[in-house]
Amino acid sequence: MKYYDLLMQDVRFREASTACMNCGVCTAICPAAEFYKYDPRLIMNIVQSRDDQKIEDLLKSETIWYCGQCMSCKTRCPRGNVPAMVISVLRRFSQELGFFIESEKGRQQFAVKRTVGDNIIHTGYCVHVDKVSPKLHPEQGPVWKWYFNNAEEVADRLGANYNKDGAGALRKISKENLDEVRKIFDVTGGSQLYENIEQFSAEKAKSLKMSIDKEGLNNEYFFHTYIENSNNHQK
Amino acid sequence: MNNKHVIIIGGGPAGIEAAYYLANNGIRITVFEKDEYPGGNVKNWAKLFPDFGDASVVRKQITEKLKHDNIKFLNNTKIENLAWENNNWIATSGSEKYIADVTLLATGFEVFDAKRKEELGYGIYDNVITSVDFEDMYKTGKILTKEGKIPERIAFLNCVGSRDEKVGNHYCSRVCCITAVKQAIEFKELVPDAHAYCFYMDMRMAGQFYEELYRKSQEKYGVNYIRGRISEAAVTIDNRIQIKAEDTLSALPMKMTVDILVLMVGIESSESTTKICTDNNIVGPYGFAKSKSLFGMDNFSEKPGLFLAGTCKRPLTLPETIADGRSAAVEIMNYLKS
Amino acid sequence: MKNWGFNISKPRVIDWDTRDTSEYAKIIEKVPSAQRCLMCGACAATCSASNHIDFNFRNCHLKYRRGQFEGLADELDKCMLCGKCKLVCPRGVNTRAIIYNMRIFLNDLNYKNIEQ
Amino acid sequence: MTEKKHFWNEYQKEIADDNYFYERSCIRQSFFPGSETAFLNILRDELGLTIIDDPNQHTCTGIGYHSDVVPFETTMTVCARLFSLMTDAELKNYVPSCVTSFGVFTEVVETWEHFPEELEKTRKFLREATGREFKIPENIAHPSDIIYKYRKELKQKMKYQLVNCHTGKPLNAVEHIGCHYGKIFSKHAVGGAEFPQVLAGMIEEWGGKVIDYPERRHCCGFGFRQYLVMSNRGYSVANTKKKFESMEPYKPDFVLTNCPGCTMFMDRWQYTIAEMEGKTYDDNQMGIPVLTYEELTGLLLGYNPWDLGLQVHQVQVEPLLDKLGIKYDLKDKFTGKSGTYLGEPEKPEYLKVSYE
Amino acid sequence: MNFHPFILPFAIGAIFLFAVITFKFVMWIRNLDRKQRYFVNKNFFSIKTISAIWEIVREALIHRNIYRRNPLLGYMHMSLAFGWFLLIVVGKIESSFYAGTMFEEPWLAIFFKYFAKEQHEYFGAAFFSFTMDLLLLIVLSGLSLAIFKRFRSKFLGLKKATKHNTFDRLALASLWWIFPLRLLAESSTAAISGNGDFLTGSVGNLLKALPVESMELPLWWAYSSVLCLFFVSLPFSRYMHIPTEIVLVFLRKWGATIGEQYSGLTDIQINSCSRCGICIDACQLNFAASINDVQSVYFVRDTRYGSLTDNVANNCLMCGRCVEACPVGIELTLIRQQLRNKAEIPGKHYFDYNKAEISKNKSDVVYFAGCMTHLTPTIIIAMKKIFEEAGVRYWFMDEEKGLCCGRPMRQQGYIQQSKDLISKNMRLIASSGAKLLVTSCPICYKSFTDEYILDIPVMHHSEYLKTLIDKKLIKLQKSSKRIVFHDPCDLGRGSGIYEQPRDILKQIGELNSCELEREESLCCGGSLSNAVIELETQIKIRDHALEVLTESKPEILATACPLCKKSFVHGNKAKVMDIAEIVAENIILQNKTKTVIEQSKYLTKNLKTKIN
Repeated sequence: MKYYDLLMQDVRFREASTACMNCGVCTAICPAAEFYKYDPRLIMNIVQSRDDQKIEDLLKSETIWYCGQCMSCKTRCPRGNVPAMVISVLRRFSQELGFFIESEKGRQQFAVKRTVGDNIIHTGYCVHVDKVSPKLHPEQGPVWKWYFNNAEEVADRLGANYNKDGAGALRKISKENLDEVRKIFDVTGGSQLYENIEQFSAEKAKSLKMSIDKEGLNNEYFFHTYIENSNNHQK
Repeated sequence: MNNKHVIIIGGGPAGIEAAYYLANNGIRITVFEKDEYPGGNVKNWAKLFPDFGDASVVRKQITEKLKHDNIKFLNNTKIENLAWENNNWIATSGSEKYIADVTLLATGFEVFDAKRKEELGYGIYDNVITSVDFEDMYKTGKILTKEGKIPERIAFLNCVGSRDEKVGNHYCSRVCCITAVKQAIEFKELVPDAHAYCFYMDMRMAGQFYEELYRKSQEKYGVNYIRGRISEAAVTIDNRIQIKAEDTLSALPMKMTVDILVLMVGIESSESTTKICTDNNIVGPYGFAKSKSLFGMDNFSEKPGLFLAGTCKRPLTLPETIADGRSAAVEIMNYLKS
Repeated sequence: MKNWGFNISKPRVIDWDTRDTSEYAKIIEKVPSAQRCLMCGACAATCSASNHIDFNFRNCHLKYRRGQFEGLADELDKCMLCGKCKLVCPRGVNTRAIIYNMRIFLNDLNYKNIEQ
Repeated sequence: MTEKKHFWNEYQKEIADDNYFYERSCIRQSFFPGSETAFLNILRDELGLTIIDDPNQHTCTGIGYHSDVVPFETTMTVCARLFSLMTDAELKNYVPSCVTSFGVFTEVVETWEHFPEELEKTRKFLREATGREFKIPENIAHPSDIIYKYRKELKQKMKYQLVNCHTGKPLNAVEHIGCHYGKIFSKHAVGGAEFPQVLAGMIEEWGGKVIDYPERRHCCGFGFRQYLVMSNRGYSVANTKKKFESMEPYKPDFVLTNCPGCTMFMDRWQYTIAEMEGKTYDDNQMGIPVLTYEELTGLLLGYNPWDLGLQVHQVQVEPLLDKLGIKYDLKDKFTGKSGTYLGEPEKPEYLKVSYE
Repeated sequence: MNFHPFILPFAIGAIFLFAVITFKFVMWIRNLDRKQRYFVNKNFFSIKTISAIWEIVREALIHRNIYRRNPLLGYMHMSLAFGWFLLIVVGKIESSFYAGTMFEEPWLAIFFKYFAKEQHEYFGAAFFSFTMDLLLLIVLSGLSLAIFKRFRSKFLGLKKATKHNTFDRLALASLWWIFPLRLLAESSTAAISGNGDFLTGSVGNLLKALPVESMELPLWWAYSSVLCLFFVSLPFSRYMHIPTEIVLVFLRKWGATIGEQYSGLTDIQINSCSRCGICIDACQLNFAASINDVQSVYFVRDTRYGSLTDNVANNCLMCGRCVEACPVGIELTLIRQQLRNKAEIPGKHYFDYNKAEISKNKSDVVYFAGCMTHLTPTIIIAMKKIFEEAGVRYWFMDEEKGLCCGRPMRQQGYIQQSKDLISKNMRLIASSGAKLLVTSCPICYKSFTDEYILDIPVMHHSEYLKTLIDKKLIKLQKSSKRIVFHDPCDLGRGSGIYEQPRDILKQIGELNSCELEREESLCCGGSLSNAVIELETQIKIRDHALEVLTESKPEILATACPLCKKSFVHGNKAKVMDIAEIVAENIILQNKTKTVIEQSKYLTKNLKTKIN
């Protein structure tokens, strides 16, 4: 009952997990189930079986990383379960326990941390024009490239306050504010989670003999997690 | 006994059966029916499961029993209030007051309002209908889409308004599974070349010949049963219905376009049941009337002289309802004697 | 051509509007009892082969029903045709005949593919 | 099709009248900064309402939270800090620009309601980290809610209608609601989760026709970590493709969204699908324009399309502007703030663009 | 030279027949498989050849078997076959005497009466004349019976007659006309030249009323033409069985049997079928389930004419009742087996998943319960009890993760897969180092004995129990229970084990017999070999079998096959028990068995949870 108790510590898990009757309504409208080897109903089943081994396998599996967190399942479940939320909790513990590096999709958390995670701490934005480089985002297209290269001119024409003090879109977020955010991360366990991800990823990178710098994206392991695709996720 | 007066609220199968039995024993009965005609929900059905008996014949048999000297039948009379005053039951309808020694509550059920399950599009999309609509259509001898086309594909979805926390009904309505089987067969008999699909979570075939009928529907009529609950119905450009469910046996999502989607609506407590029970403090879960005890005291309420019969207590099939009316009559007889 | 780093995923959904149901009609013709299968899984539970490996007759039957033939022939090769499943079926479905006929039809399908 | 019954009237939510605290969206600011500007302008100039844009605000961490690198406790406390800014400004009505933020805030507030110990924990964390205190907002509304609320007032001021000026017929609009707007808590959505009325109400009020296509409620495919990591993007694009395949037969004139992410994805993925598979979902290979509701409102009010930021859409909006009868200056399109011409973007291989 | 053009049709027909038959025989014999050739070479010059000749005389000419079954039918066949044969032989001798040489014109004997018009005096002329007329009469009597049978087959004890195809009808019609025409032709000549004996002479006298002169030649022409027609249609009709059967008898006597693959012998057996339809009467599908278009006779016919359908090939219980009944001795089930064979995929390996562990401890006996026995766990419990009580060191080979014996695969025609299973099982059996293999399932038993190459003997548990009892390793108590024993197909007809189980049962209770037993015993309907019939049909077959078996109202219906037990256990008032269970129940316990009972309980529990 070890892992189940652990999951129960998360308030979201307590709220999101009631008895499942296997009707499949969640999977029916799940965008991830349509494109990945994924069935939220089965995840609910495993979790509610309270079987430690099965839950551990789940925490190490690819399957918990497929969810796109659209929350469609929440709307429909006739028993009030929220598979997406349960998955979020599973992901949290997978990262806390270091199980995420066991799966290809789990390892990507490193890439997410180095991009979005670090953006939050360093810029105060999850996503910022400057961080969406056309190199990492070919799908953004030529217009984006044009915008990216002329960011200040274009953004400011559209009323932004690009990288400048004061209010407005794309303003520079002041050091005081960033410090407060950072402190919140320290106090609430956010920084700890970042550290966890870094630490376990570093171990994995070592075992794969890949470089992994303290920071930034220009290292082998980042690109490995960002690009690696076994194409083994559909069937 | 002859001076005793029993009022029965609800002129459906349970109420009429009880009235008939009591009247035969020389008791004066007044039956109140809020609609114009007696017979309750039986009028919604064309044929009855599991033997495809003609519902109108059965309904006639039931309502014939009202023609009894001791029975006074008041239609279009809705009891707005029922109260225990001076050792009598007083029922109020408009300005009229009725005094009785005993009241039998036989207020029946209402079908679930499928509009509340918005994702299924009832009332929004033309070709999403309920099982009651299906019966109406079946009475005309044809099952057609809104456009008047003979459907090539029809889907039945069980548990609409039952076993659903989101609409507040945790219970199973018991009759919908077998109704779906019955209607699928009826449909296949009308349109043998069409495909009928039935979406279910469990097939609850807990009645005599239900399972046999289920099997027959598979073997003889080729009805497809898909385990999975439909999550969403949407309309396509040609006004057909696209449904999504998980084929839980394959553990894969599935989608299908059908001409008609039939929602097997569940049983809910009727408005009058909930109102009268709440007023008299005998309301049970989901607004149904609460009986004193399931075992032996099922026709008793917590109130003296207030008896319960039929689907005002819980979902019941028609034979069960009729038997329950008779059983309530026996209890009332005993009560009046003592 | 651009290096996108990904391809557009293909849907896994069973699309009943496009799937091939005619193949299953052949099975029903050969084994009419297939129609009354409840998918209870008693067959899969008793299976001698699934005692060894992850082989599930119910799934195979269902896949065939749903027109998902990919990889099914290889999957069915795991069956030893011992017939235990037939004896435990509560609906008296001739499961062994279903497997046998699926194998035959699937091989036909394969040959067809080779010709193309 | 017969006229649909409007059940969603029962699902009206409470939207504050005035005095809003505005919280900017990371994606909106980065990809469509003109929309946020337009929204503030519309509220202030057209409707004469008060809305505060606080310089001390920062991300709500929603994207990090949903891609699971930020713990829930952290997100709650970050949200609490944003609430404290609102509290400092003595406001009670919180308006997050982003749908994900909107979802996060509603989720956080609901959690605090159901689990008061979590609220206490958050207060403690915030105090410990920043010394701040906060009040829970009385009203959380998405900017699209506010536009919806004032759609009739705005209509009075509009110069254009959602009508094809050549044929006089209403324009076919696909509305796409961000998943986190209604799917998490349907009671917080105008019209509920299944038939959200927030955008449909605007379109219908302003003369357009809403298309009800089968995949209307399907997610655009963002999927947070599914888009953020390159190798997962196949999932993301496939979902958008599914939506476009489903809407194609209805021949929509444009797509309207209320979620920053959805706007961007439905725009960019059309380009990607076109380049990868040579397929567009309109007749003339130019794609279907995807607008934010702010952009649409601004356009109909007669704002300069290039001040609204329509030039940063990959799928060109000019065909739509032509249908609406809106005049535009192409020279102006690629001009920066300083008034200098910035040059044209490159042309995609398959998706047609025209810079003449 | 005795010649007339009317002999030409006959000559052409005869040459054609000879050529076709020769060609066919050569092809078939060339296509014999290695094993069959081996037997031919080995036994060609041996006493077996003589015994074959005797059998041919006995069966092909005299039809002793049919005679035993039905004297009238026997006479019919005999008169036609043996009578005709003698007509030819005696006629040949007669014509040789007439010509004074052995090398007279070959057709002389056939048309002797025409050419021997003048009353030549030759040795024994009167005797021959009489004999020939007598023989003709015998043949004609047989013929009239045959014609009668065509229309009233029940009279001759046949319930079902098979339908004829075009060649059959042609051959039959010409056969019917040969002898009447011969009679008429000879009689007309007799009327003209007066050379007839009692039959031809008297008929000739009658013919004198007609213009005999102008009739004579046309009749001889007709006789010759009909012969031609018969000869030409024969190789393509069922009457091909006449020459083919002769070859078959030789081959059988020499020891050639049907193997795994289709061979020349299969063709010979198929062509040896006279389509008498006896197999239809023997078939339970016919008399218990009213399916009467798939029986062996149709199977053989369709195979011969290349129109075999899936239904006919597969709708068979393979119970072997038709094989027992077949007067020609065609190995019908084995031929079916061959026709079911599927193409092999070179180099493909199946069942690699087998992770069954080889035996760790040395043991004396390997016990292989079989898949089906795992569905009747009481048999396993009984066997365990018996092993323990007898103090046998045994290894339960398929206790946890058994593989199928391979026979069901084989019966469905998957030879390669079957061999794969067999090799895997053989490895396991060898690993045990045991001296004996015991199995509880007759299907497995048949497979082990027929398909496996094992160093150790194989016993079905009924045989094994018999030896245990004989060696006094277990002691049984006698009860007064009335028992009927059902012979499982693969144990009885399949493997010839009839006595051992009966001996055991006699020691335990009162063994009653039933109407159809031993070779004639019925199939329980549960046969795995039939991939066509459904449960409803199986139940019909089962119920019919049960009716026969429980005629004497026994208390226990004993069988020795888990599949039969599983079939019979439903829908039956008598208690159905496997022989092992009966033995285990009536064992006189000596010591150590208590622990075993506990083990058995544990096992049942395990099995239950497994099944649940």
